[in-house]
Amino acid sequence: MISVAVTLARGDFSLDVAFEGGAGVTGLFGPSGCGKTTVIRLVAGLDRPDAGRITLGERVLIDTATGARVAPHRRRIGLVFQDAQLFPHLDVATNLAYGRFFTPKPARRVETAAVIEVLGIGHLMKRRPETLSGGEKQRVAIGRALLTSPELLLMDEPLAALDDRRKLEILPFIERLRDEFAIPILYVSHSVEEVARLASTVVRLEHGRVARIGTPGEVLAPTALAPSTGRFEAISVLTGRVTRIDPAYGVSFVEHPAGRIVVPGLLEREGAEVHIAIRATDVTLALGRTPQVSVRTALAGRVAKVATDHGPFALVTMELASGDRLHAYATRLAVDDLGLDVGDGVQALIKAVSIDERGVQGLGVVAG
Amino acid sequence: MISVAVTLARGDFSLDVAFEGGAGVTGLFGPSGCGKTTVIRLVAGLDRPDAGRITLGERVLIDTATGARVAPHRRRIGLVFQDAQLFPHLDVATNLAYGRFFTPKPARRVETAAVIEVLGIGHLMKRRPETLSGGEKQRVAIGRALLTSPELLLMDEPLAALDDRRKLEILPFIERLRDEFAIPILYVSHSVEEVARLASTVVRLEHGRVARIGTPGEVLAPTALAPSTGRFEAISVLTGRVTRIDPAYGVSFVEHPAGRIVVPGLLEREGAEVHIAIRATDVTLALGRTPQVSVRTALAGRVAKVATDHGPFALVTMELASGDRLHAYATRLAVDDLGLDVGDGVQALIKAVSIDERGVQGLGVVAG
Amino acid sequence: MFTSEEWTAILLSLKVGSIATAASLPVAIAVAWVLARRDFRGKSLVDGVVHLPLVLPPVVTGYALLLLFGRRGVFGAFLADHLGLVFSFRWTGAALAAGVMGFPLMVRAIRLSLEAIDVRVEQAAATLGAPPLWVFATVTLPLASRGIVAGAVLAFAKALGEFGATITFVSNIPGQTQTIPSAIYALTQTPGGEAGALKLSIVAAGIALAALIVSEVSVRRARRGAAA
Amino acid sequence: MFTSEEWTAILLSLKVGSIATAASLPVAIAVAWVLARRDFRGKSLVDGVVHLPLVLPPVVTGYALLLLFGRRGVFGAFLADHLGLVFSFRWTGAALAAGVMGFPLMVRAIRLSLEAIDVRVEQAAATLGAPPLWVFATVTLPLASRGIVAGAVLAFAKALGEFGATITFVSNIPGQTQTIPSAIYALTQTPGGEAGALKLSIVAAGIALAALIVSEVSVRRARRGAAA
Amino acid sequence: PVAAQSSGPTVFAAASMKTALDEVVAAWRARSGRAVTVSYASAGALAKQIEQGAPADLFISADLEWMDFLETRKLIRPETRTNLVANALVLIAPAGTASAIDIVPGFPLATAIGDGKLATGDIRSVPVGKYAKAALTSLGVWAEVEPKIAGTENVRVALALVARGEAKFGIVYATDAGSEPKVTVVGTFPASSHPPIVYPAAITRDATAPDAAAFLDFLKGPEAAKIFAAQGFTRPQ
Ligand SMILES: Nc1ncnc2c1ncn2[C@@H]1O[C@H](COP(=O)(O)OP(=O)(O)OP(=O)(O)O)[C@@H](O)[C@H]1O
Ligand SMILES: Nc1ncnc2c1ncn2[C@@H]1O[C@H](COP(=O)(O)OP(=O)(O)OP(=O)(O)O)[C@@H](O)[C@H]1O
Ligand SMILES: [Mg+2]
Ligand SMILES: [Mg+2]
Repeated sequence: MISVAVTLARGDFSLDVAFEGGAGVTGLFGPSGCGKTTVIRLVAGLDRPDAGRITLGERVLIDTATGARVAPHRRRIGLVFQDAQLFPHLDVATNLAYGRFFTPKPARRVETAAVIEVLGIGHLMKRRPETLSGGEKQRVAIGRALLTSPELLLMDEPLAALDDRRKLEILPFIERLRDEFAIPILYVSHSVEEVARLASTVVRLEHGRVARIGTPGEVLAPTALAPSTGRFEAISVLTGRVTRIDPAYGVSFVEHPAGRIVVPGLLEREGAEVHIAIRATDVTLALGRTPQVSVRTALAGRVAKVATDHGPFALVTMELASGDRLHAYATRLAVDDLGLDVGDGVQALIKAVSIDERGVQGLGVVAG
Repeated sequence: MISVAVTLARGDFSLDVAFEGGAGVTGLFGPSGCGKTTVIRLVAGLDRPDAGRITLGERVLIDTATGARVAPHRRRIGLVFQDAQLFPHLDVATNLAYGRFFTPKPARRVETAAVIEVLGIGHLMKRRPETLSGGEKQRVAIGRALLTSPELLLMDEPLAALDDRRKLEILPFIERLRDEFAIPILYVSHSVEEVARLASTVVRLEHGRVARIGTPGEVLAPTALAPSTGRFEAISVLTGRVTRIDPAYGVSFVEHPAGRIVVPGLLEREGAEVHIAIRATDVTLALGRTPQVSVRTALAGRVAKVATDHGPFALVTMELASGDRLHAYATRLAVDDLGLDVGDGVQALIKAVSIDERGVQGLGVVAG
Repeated sequence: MFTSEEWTAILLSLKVGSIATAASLPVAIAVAWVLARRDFRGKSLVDGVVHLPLVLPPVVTGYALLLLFGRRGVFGAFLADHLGLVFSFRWTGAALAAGVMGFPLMVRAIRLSLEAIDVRVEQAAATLGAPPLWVFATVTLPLASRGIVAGAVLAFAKALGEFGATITFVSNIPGQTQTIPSAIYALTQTPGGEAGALKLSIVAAGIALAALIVSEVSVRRARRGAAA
Repeated sequence: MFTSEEWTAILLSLKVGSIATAASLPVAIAVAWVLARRDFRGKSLVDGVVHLPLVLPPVVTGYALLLLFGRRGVFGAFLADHLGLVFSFRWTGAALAAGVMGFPLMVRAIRLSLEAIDVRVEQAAATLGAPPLWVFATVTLPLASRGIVAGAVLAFAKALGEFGATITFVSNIPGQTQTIPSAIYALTQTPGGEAGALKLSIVAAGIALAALIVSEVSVRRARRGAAA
Repeated sequence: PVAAQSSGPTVFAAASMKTALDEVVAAWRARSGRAVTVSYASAGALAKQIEQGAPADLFISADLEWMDFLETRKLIRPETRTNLVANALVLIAPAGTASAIDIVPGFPLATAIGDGKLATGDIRSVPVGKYAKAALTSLGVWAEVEPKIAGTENVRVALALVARGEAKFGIVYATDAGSEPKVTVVGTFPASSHPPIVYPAAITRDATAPDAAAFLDFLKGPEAAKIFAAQGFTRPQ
């Protein structure tokens, strides 16, 4: 459990944040320049807060009130820098191995071979960092941090330089770190899907202040009508239980009180509880009986709220049978055409193909 | 018109590419380490090919056969580096102004104020690069390159470090450079939407070779069933004509032979031809009459092909009335449930809200 | 406190040191740049020649200067006849000797700084249209400023202490070529001259310390300040 | 080709130069690190003291060494009595003089390289669990290797040319303290000694050139090679 | 290699004695089969080293001053002190540039130098310079000549300056002038015009080498005298 409560001033910028991160992934989310990297560096001990206290579990990492401070190398906190920061004089293999020496034997839980395999850097082992491409550097940096099997992992936009396919290969691995190895992670990303998939808590920073803390469903849900440019960031998170895994079709069925959700890929095991992130833009609303469409998931509920603004969009919030809320964006045109109003019974159609692997916990790369 | 035909060997990696870029944006697309940055550096003249020829319009930039070579500073080619590369000893304002001096007066077409405004860096002018956040650095780097009003602009993952909102603010500006100022752009990105929206030509690189060249519709369309992790990269591009702009609802109507497409936001002018990128994962297929759903766009056509594989997905290719092809991903489960087969008449439902501003030409930020 | 001869020596040392440093700086920058950035046959030899004044006993360097730049020397005669530039028995000769002796130190410091520069920043300047010389002036030089300042300080300090080559090349002529170290040397060769030598040594050390402090402050200010 | 006395001087110069360089390197690295990375009162003074051997005429430095490290000197007596380390009129004294004279050059070069290191790479090492000394040994030192090598070469070259301090401190005793430059000095005192002086100067230059080439190659190989 | 010579005496000798002394040492070695180690440096440096406990058995100075310096500090054995050789002070010019000059009180040296230079040892630190100053002073021309003096670090540099024609005249020892064909001696300073130019030798107080006295005797002996004479040295009065 990481607990942060610090202030720091730097020129015009001031940071004043307090939050706690649990056992899983805590997402740090917010616009460019809001202070994400600053927080990460404070937790790693690379900078000192003007005032405040950071604790990791029982350990006080820094407390300006008592003057207590643990040096960075004793914190056992791994850090993936936004800009790699590989050792330029060492080859990739030595970069990866650097921290291993300082990891107590019993704590060495992350296997080198698996990391190299997942990151796809096996062919780079003899190379110097200066000969690597941007994405290759970043992958090596991720590997280097993982291999110390840290007690907390800080990741600063680790996947930003990578293509989608590579991202989707690495994400399940990060989940394994979180679940199998129980390494808590503080994860900075601009990608809603990544955050929604990985994080159990999301901290939204703005101008050096915490704007919102909560589950991805709470923080990333559109509370008001977001500026239209932000509509892809709005998600709902539904929780259900896996009832059937169908290897023949390569899909899994998740039972939710409001209906059955079809998810692409084979979830880990039947009976497990899963969280599914659904973008508000991916939900289609249907009136009347379920139409004959290629969408296999239809959740029943009623319209709880319709928010409109000058923009083209309306944000429709549905209350599902379970009491869960599901958000859907539609054009105002559509809302008017359908005559949608609060209290109407509607069905939410959710395409399985639009459910991003990055948005479902415990879903590995779906075999092609 | 940029024309590249070069080879270069670097250790195990070899580059052997030939392509031409037109007046607009040419997208360079491909997995990490495939050679995108290498190509960009060759075009800028920062590295020399082992053999080959690069021309920009009439000008031969390099020709290893004749030994001709134009020095980088005479190429009038702007470059946004993957990792900013700001001048560490100069403040932001001086970084931005650096190239202006060398831009011939009549060529100075990009206004400083507009660039600073769009990039949101006005408050940083007096700062040194070392005090900037990752995203701030990248924005300054973009501004610095733009302000030279180059004859060709090379952008290497310029927006990767930025949050979605910021990206959506900067993209229209890049379009303005392309359209108003007629600056051709070679654009490296991992984002399909960005490439689809901006590029008229896409070059897909793999292992230092050109895997495919064509329009975004051609290159990003799934020709075969893509590995499922790549399904979000698959798009179709439809071309239509703006018939009505509805400021009240904040939407525009685009007429396509197969039906009317509702697009969020106000397109530039009625009568204009526009290209709309539609992700294969955003298309829902419907049988029978148009259902009562919140989707306002339904395009008629028939199933031309259904490709299935072991994975959960089927790629359904529709032939629209116009002869255009539209791709849709569905689960195999859905295809079997609906009994879809080649020759069946179907409707393609496309949610307006899922049409990304990044995927439509000429669409500014949609007012919230 | 000081005899007028001592004052003359102190002022002369300052003049010789400043001018030697200022005059050799551009040459040192050029040589350092070539050594840092270019590969060519005989590069090691050039590097070796640059280091010569360090390796040879100062007396030898002074003697070589005499052979080359004396009024009868190969270059000396030419410079005297065509440019009116006379070194022998003049303060200009002392400056030349000091400059030559400090040269390897200057070149090394500047070269180290040049080698530490990330060439991609220079490349960025080129893509913005800046011609090589402009890039050099506005990017390379400022980024190497630490090394340039360090080199200048080393050379200036060396000039304050240089003695063997100077006295061999231009002798010890009070008011013309008698710098602080020559004066100190003379005192050390006189029974009972220790006190005077100590006094002048303290002066030299004080001047060097002042130069050091000025250089540190200027580097620090350049890094904090806004633009170059 | 060489007289046995010349051979002795050449071998002694090599020994003195290598040992002076090797022995002062760790101290120079420590001092350079403190000057590059720490801020404290009196930092300028430390910096000034480091530069002293450059600023003072070598004769003064030699005399100071004689007073401090001579058999009757403050430290000299102590070291001789307690550690059995005698400097006066031994080759060890020549090495001490050479080391002291080369010290400011070494410190500067190393300091410049240390200042050019991006501390974030060191911070990365710390987040991987490496304690400060280990970071220093595996990251800082290798990244400063250019400066360390340059400093060592400068100091070694200086040792080859050092004369004034050495002859003042430990005299010019063949086989004991007569290094190449002292031998050259003696030759310049001899009518017709020029040829011999030239010969020895060429030897010194050759040794320095060899050291330079070795250093360049080692730096280049380190940069190309695999791991540190 | 030739390490163990330290068994023989260690001689600290003024550098200007090198040529002659090397020959004497060779002769001594041929005769006795024993080694002598000589350290050549400036007399001042050597005297201070002896003051600081240098392992010198014998000190040969280039002037009286530094020997007196040691004697007053009781660092030599006064009974062993002796003047080994003497030298004369001459005025030289580059070969073929000047005819003989009569060195008498008030002689027109300054006029002869014109806007050139007169090279000699540094008048404050180098013995030959001190003698030159004394001679010119006693001849009454010091004031006019002083501004034209180029003081060198040792006498050989002064000789070289004249030989190369950089300086119009020079004042050096007769021994040096004789060794350089590119200079001509245009006059010899009267011995009365300056303190006697003698090279004193003495055994140091802390001398340990058993041969030291024997070697000093050899230096004073006829074989050495022949060598000194061949180098142009004269016998001290
Ligand atoms: N010296 C070298 N030896 C071997 N391979 C090299 C060398 N230099 C570069 N490469 C390889 O060249 C390839 C192309 O690099 P480039 O930087 O162009 O990739 P990229 O497409 O820009 O990747 P990214 O998206 O990760 O930035 C990489 O696989 C890189 O490892
Ligand atoms: N010395 C300074 N003076 C003024 N402001 C500073 C200074 N150093 C940092 N800042 C500001 O602190 C803010 C936080 O920076 P930080 O690197 O934490 O941002 P970030 O959230 O990681 O952004 P990004 O997503 O762009 O990487 C930025 O706005 C930056 O400009
Ligand atoms: Mg950041
Ligand atoms: Mg790249």
